[in-house]
Amino acid sequence: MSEAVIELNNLKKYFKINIGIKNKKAYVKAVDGVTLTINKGEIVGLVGESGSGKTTLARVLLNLTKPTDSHVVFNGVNLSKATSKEMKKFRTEVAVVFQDPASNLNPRDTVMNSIMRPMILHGISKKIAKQKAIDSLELVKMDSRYLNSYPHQLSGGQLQRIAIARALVLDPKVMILDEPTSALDISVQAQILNLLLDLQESLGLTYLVITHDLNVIRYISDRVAVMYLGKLVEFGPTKEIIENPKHPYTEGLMAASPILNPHDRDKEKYLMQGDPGSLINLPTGCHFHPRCPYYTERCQNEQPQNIILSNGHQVTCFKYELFGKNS
Amino acid sequence: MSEELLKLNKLYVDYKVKEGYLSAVKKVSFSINKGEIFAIVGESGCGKSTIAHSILRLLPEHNEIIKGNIFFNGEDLHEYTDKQLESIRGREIGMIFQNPLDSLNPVYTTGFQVAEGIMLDNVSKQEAWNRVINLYNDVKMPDAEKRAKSFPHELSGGMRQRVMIAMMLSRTPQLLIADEPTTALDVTIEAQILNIIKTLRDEYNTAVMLITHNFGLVAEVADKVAVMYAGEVVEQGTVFDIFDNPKHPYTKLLMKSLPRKAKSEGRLQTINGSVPRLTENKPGCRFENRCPYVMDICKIKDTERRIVTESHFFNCHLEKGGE
Amino acid sequence: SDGSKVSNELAEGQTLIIQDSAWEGVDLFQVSSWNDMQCLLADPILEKDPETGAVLPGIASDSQWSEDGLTWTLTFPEGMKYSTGEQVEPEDFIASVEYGLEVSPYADGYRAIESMEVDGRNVIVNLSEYQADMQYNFQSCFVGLIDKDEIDNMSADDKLWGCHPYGAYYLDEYQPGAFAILKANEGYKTNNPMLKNQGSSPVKTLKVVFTGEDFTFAQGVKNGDYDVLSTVPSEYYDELKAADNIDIFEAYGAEVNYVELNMTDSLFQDINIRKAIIHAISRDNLAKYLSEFETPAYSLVLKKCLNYSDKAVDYYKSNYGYDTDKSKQLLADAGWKDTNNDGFIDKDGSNFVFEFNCRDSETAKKVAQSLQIDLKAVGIDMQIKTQNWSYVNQDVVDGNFQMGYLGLGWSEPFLLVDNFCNRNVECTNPDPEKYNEMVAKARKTVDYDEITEQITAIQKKLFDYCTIIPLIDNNGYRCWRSEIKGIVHTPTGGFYLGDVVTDADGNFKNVK
Amino acid sequence: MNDSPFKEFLNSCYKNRNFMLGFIMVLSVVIFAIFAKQIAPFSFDEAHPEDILVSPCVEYIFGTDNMGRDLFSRIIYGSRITLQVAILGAGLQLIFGVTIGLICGYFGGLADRCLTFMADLTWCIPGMIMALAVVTIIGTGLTNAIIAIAIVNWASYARLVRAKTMSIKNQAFIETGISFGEKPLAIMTRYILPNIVPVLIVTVSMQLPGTIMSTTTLSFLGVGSQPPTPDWGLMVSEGINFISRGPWLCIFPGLALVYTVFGFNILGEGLRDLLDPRMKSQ
Amino acid sequence: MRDYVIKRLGVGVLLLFCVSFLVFSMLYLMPGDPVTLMAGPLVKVENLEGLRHEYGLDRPLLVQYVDWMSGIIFRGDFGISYKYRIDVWSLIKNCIPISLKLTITTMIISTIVAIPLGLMCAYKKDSWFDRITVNTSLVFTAIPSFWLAVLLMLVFAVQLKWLPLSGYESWKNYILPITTGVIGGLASTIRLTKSEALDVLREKYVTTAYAKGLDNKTVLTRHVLRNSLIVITVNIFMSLPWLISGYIIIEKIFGIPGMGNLMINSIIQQDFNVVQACILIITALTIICNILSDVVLGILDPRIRISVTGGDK
Ligand SMILES: Nc1ncnc2c1ncn2[C@@H]1O[C@H](COP(=O)(O)OP(=O)(O)OP(=O)(O)O)[C@@H](O)[C@H]1O
Ligand SMILES: Nc1ncnc2c1ncn2[C@@H]1O[C@H](COP(=O)(O)OP(=O)(O)OP(=O)(O)O)[C@@H](O)[C@H]1O
Ligand SMILES: [Mg+2]
Ligand SMILES: [Mg+2]
Repeated sequence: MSEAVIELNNLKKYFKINIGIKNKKAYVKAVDGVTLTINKGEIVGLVGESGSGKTTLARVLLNLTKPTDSHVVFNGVNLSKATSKEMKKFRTEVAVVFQDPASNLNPRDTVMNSIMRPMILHGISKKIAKQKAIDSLELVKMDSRYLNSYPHQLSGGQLQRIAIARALVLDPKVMILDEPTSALDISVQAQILNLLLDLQESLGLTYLVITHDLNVIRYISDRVAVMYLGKLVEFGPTKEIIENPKHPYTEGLMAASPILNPHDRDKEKYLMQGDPGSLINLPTGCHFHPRCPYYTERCQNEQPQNIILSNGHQVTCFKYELFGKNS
Repeated sequence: MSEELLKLNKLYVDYKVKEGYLSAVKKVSFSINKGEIFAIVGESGCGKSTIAHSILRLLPEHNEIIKGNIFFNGEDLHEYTDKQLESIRGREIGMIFQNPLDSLNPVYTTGFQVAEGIMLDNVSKQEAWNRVINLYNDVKMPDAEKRAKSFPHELSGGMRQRVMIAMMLSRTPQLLIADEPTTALDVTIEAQILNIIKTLRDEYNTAVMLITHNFGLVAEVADKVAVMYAGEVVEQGTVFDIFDNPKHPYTKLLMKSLPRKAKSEGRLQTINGSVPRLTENKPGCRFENRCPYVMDICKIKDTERRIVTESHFFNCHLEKGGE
Repeated sequence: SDGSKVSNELAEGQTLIIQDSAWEGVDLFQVSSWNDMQCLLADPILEKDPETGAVLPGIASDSQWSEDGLTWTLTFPEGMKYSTGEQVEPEDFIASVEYGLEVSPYADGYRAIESMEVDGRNVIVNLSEYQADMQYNFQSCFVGLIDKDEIDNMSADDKLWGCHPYGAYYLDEYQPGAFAILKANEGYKTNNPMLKNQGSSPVKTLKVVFTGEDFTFAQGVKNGDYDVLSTVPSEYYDELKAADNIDIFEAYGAEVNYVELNMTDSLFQDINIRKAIIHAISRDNLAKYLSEFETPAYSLVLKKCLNYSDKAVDYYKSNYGYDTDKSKQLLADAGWKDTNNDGFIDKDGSNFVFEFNCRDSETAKKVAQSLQIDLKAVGIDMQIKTQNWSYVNQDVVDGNFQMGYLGLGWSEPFLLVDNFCNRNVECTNPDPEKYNEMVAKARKTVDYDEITEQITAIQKKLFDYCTIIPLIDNNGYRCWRSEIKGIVHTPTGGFYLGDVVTDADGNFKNVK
Repeated sequence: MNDSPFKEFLNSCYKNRNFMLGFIMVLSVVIFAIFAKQIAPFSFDEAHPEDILVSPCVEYIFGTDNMGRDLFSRIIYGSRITLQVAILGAGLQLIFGVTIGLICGYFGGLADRCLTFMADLTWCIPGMIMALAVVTIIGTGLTNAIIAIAIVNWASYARLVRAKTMSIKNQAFIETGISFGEKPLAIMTRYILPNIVPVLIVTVSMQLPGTIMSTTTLSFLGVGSQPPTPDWGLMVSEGINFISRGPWLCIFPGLALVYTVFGFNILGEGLRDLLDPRMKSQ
Repeated sequence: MRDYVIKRLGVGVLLLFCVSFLVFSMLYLMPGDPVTLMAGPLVKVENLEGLRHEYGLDRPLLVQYVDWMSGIIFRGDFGISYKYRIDVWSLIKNCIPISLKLTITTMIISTIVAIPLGLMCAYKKDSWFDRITVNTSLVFTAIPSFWLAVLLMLVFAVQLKWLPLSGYESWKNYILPITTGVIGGLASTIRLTKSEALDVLREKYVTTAYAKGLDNKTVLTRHVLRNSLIVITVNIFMSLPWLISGYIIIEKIFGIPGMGNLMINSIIQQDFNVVQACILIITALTIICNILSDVVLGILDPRIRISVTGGDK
């Protein structure tokens, strides 16, 4: 197997919140015991309903917020114990692009300044930085005449390219993309997706792509992780997850995912019932049990363990206990 | 089934803006038959909501100029007074919006807000309330009685959208305009809502004008589809016409840019360039700057309607569309 | 509130409305200030003839001094009643004076009293030594009578607003900071020969109003909202004098307004600098901005005071008069010259600039600005800082000032000279021991002219210190609506309502 | 689109009626202040003892006061005081408010709670009384009055900056900044501050009239500017005593104040229209 | 709700303590002391020490504070006024009704005038009515209340003699002060109503209400007015304590012995106990109004009843 870039073992991130005017203390278990490995050069997709903790996971990975429990291991280095030199290396090697193109760039900075800023911070001279900025714009297939524009003068697709260009200037090894296309039109989305794939291939990058669009995931990723209410419920190769989902939630998700072919519309489909729960009021036992068609009493009381099936396919459901081994 | 309910005839909508006029909708004509789900798709800003709002004269800022005709059951809504239009709204045509939280008044219970519409038909309070509970059951609202007494913020996004649907179907209108009804919702909830719309259409024979930018939705539920680009309808046909046999270069390219496959099967098609500003009302095809088949005439002359089949047409100077 | 209800019920035309500044209490011994209008509540033991200064009967019908000035006999006739109905007894006088010696801030004025005894309706007072200012104090409002029972049985706090001194009126209702309602004492009797009616007052109700701004008072008395203004705001003197429905009268003798220079301040350590400032001040310029109301002063003990002497004035005029050349010369000698031509003199690179700590009254501000102009003429930059008088007073007491503007209203010299250099000895008095010796000596002197001599000498000494500069003689004025007939008033502040003409209904307005 | 944003902004300024009117009014005050010496026929403290309380006439177009000073000249010079109040007042409040608001908003936690508490505290005490107390402690005078008003008013800026900081802090571009190694100080000054500048400009211009008004009120009460400073508030308070003999003493300084404050008001209104993002997006 | 109110009251009490301590130490910092004021200029300096001791003013700050505070808490005793020589509470007790009478009348009148105006401005945005109202109210805000008070006096009391110049006994006395107050406060209420109503008019649920088929009147009253009134009432409510201090100048000029006048005179004359007590009372009033307005808001606006605030742990 190829080498792991990012390793998470039972990672947790809880937020303390106050509920209501009574200020009752409670925890939001936004990331609750996620175990995940991202290998070099692969594209991992992360899907899940809104509020399931995807962005939080990304923020923990980026060390923007401290995990409540466990830690992120990057290239073998435990980030919670990293020296400032290691940290600096981490900062150059991992880059991020967020969902909303407009909020990705400082509205008061020119494109040029925005792109040059990381390089200047890491001690690259202005002249070289400028050249690199022009080069990186070229890389994302944009004209360098945009360098002196302000974000509000550009379209969403252009902004997203610039955000990607900036992420690239420090020659990162890993890119975390939090919903990079969901705010874009279809025609622009295709451009960005292609661009990302091209870059990955030519530069040998590793991606963690967060999205709720299963069609995008299917198109872009090698492996898919599915989150539900802070827990990783399934993780495995894309093809397998799309065609043969194991976890009942993944099953429902796949079924609900919009088809892009009207001829499939009359196929009998399994429609998942109920609303996604809220992280504030978590169900007992398996978080999914209130919506699960297969739930047993056990699901109500006990939390299922992560089960590793063949092919590195992970699933967190009692149904598969017989087939795999607990991690 | 093929009775014509709503017909737009050469509808133009111009917004008055700082620089002059913004032509948000240009020469749009189509018709919706009773009981059919008619989808309008297009990328953001292409004028979909504008069409929807101008039908019921609900454009918020009162800074628009509407030209053309809107026939509803053969009557020109354009000639209706505000008062007459009030009797159309809700009773003949219902309308639901993208974000169901914004669309409900936070200080009243959801049940009251639904009942409020029902009571316009001189229905007693009690009777209205009973109807509300029934409607809630119709839209598969769990725990209908309790939910009717809840305030909007106490409900989840999906439930709020159910309230909106119940509200707008409460007076059994003939047409339901749904402006991106599921964009703010998760896919699993989206599927549930779509299912409800479909069932209710079957039950009440309500026509639905579904506005969306999500081709997945269109493929899932629409009977007919109008594809819009920059204020114009570029192609219209049955859902199968559009997906299987797109004619207009824009539609064609768009279909190929949908992520329908995996990366191993090859890259997606892309459309270069960007949408033009719609400020000046100059003639010509609005897709001209991005079209791979562009000709000189495209820049100076408005497009022509090319009929493919009875139900399928597109607007282009190319007789056969992009091949 | 019930207060306003009561006052609404007050009959118009039968209630006299008086404006006054706020009171501190009705117990004349405990308070530190006692407005003239409060004399309606408490008569002094003796009155004084405004013309001759002679002693007139007050509560006491008779007053006799022994030759040596150490024994004093006062007579309290029968038939005078407090508003409580109790009769005035000689014992009350002893109790009152003893109480005063204990609590009054002005007890120094009769500190020499050694013992007192009752003899029939008389009280015999024995002094340890002669005290020149004592009789003045017994003619003033700070010594009156309170029933012995009240003195003995009420706590000091209760007495402050709850006791009943002997006077023509008693306090019926009081709203702090707003108003007081006074009712006539029906058992009142006076021996004051200035009044024809020596019994109870014909004006049965008074309302004394405390809140308001000067201009509302001035307008109000013209409009008829007020009947009497206890003090005429100086800015309105001319206006009210010109009004034909207003009678205006001089009300109290002497308020000297003066400037203190802080000799510990580095600028004013040099006596020649202080002298230069004194010579730069033109009282004639000052007079141009002032009304008839205020006149320039050249001495500290003013004309209307006891022991006034022209000699002090002459001395001042000839030694410390207006003389800019001299002033400039003195400054130049001390090294102050305008080297950078900015109009102000400077030394070691900084201008001659100081702060003038000034009360925030209109007259004071005018004075300050006039001084500013005068001083600018010799190149001194005087900055004005206005404050409520209490802060100015405080700053001077604390020595936290450069030049301060103060005023003292008292027509007897001892309290004045005590005050001038003793409020802040370090800052203003270079020679306190000698000075106090002179004062003490004068105080023990029996002969009036002799006292005057000594007081003049003390004043000259003060002038020579160059820390105290007399500026203004501030005349007080009082006014009332002309339609009210029969108010008895004295230029020294006496204000009596006993002779007011009323009709059968008790109306005093427009009575023929 | 190709226009420089600045030119575009100027253009829209030009079209905004409120802004232009306010701008002209404020500009005129500024001109009076700068050229006071040239415009005013007399100096502000030149007394004419022989011309006391002269009603408006050819020589003294606004009349004279109780020291025989030309009211017109005093009003002209007074514009300097008012502008000084405006600039110094706004500056002080901004410095206090922005620094504290930024730090508390960005770091949150204890400092933030202290700030909120302090702001609540100052909010509870009536402003004028607090200002009076502060002036009494630090001494009367115009500068001190300005400081007192700043002490009373900083909290509203701090609150605003804090709220804005907290909302901007969570935006993606900040997190991206941190993800490539920006330090907190740089985040605050390079990322957050520039983004709240427009709101600050609007707030300053909306609050300025209030600042002028409160400071003038302090002068009116006698604890601000000291005589013979031609502060308009002080002039009104001195004029009150001559209300029947010389009403002009009250009327003209008051009018000057109303003119200036209205100018700032309407300028602020115009600026808000120009800079408020919601208005702009339409 | 009950727990919430109790908690808020707790915080309020804490706040009160802090305010009281702040004010106490601030006044302590002030130059001078009340005894000099009490004594007057004629009393000899040596005699002051005794007084100072008698009033306990020579003790350390903290001791004085604790003493003063415990007086208030256990005996309802705010100390005595050095100027009026009377206990502070009986001084203030007369002022409160006067101030409340003034402020509440002002509040009611300006609300009654401003809300319809503001609503009309929002509904007819950019019409001439809107422009005139908004500009007039802008002019109003530019008028300093002290000047307006003087002008009104000049015209109505001095020149025309229609109304009394000062005093507070009859309703006539209140006309000018209230007019001054209303004119001063009108603009902000109009502006608030307008912007609030405009915000609501922009809301999607208003469009929904129209889409339901409701007529204009119903939408405006049931949906727009009701929703904007929430913020407006709460704001007006919360401004009550501010109004009291806003009346300082007006009370002073018109010679009305309310809280404002009392406070300003006391501060000028170093009557510290009175200042402290007044500030404490106004603070308490502010806190209570705040809590009340939260409660009212909670009742009027169901969204408030549940709210989640987060913090990074
Ligand atoms: N700083 C925070 N404090 C408290 N709660 C938080 C915080 N950040 C996130 N949460 C909560 O954590 C949960 C997960 O949030 P997160 O943003 O990670 O979800 P997501 O899967 O990215 O959702 P989406 O698809 O909507 O972006 C949510 O319920 C959110 O409210
Ligand atoms: N009130 C308005 N005034 C001026 N321009 C407007 C107004 N409303 C919409 N527009 C413009 O009209 C065009 C069409 O807007 P519309 O909202 O109809 O698009 P849409 O297709 O619904 O987009 P989306 O998918 O983002 O909802 C856009 O360019 C928009 O900016
Ligand atoms: Mg997210
Ligand atoms: Mg839309």
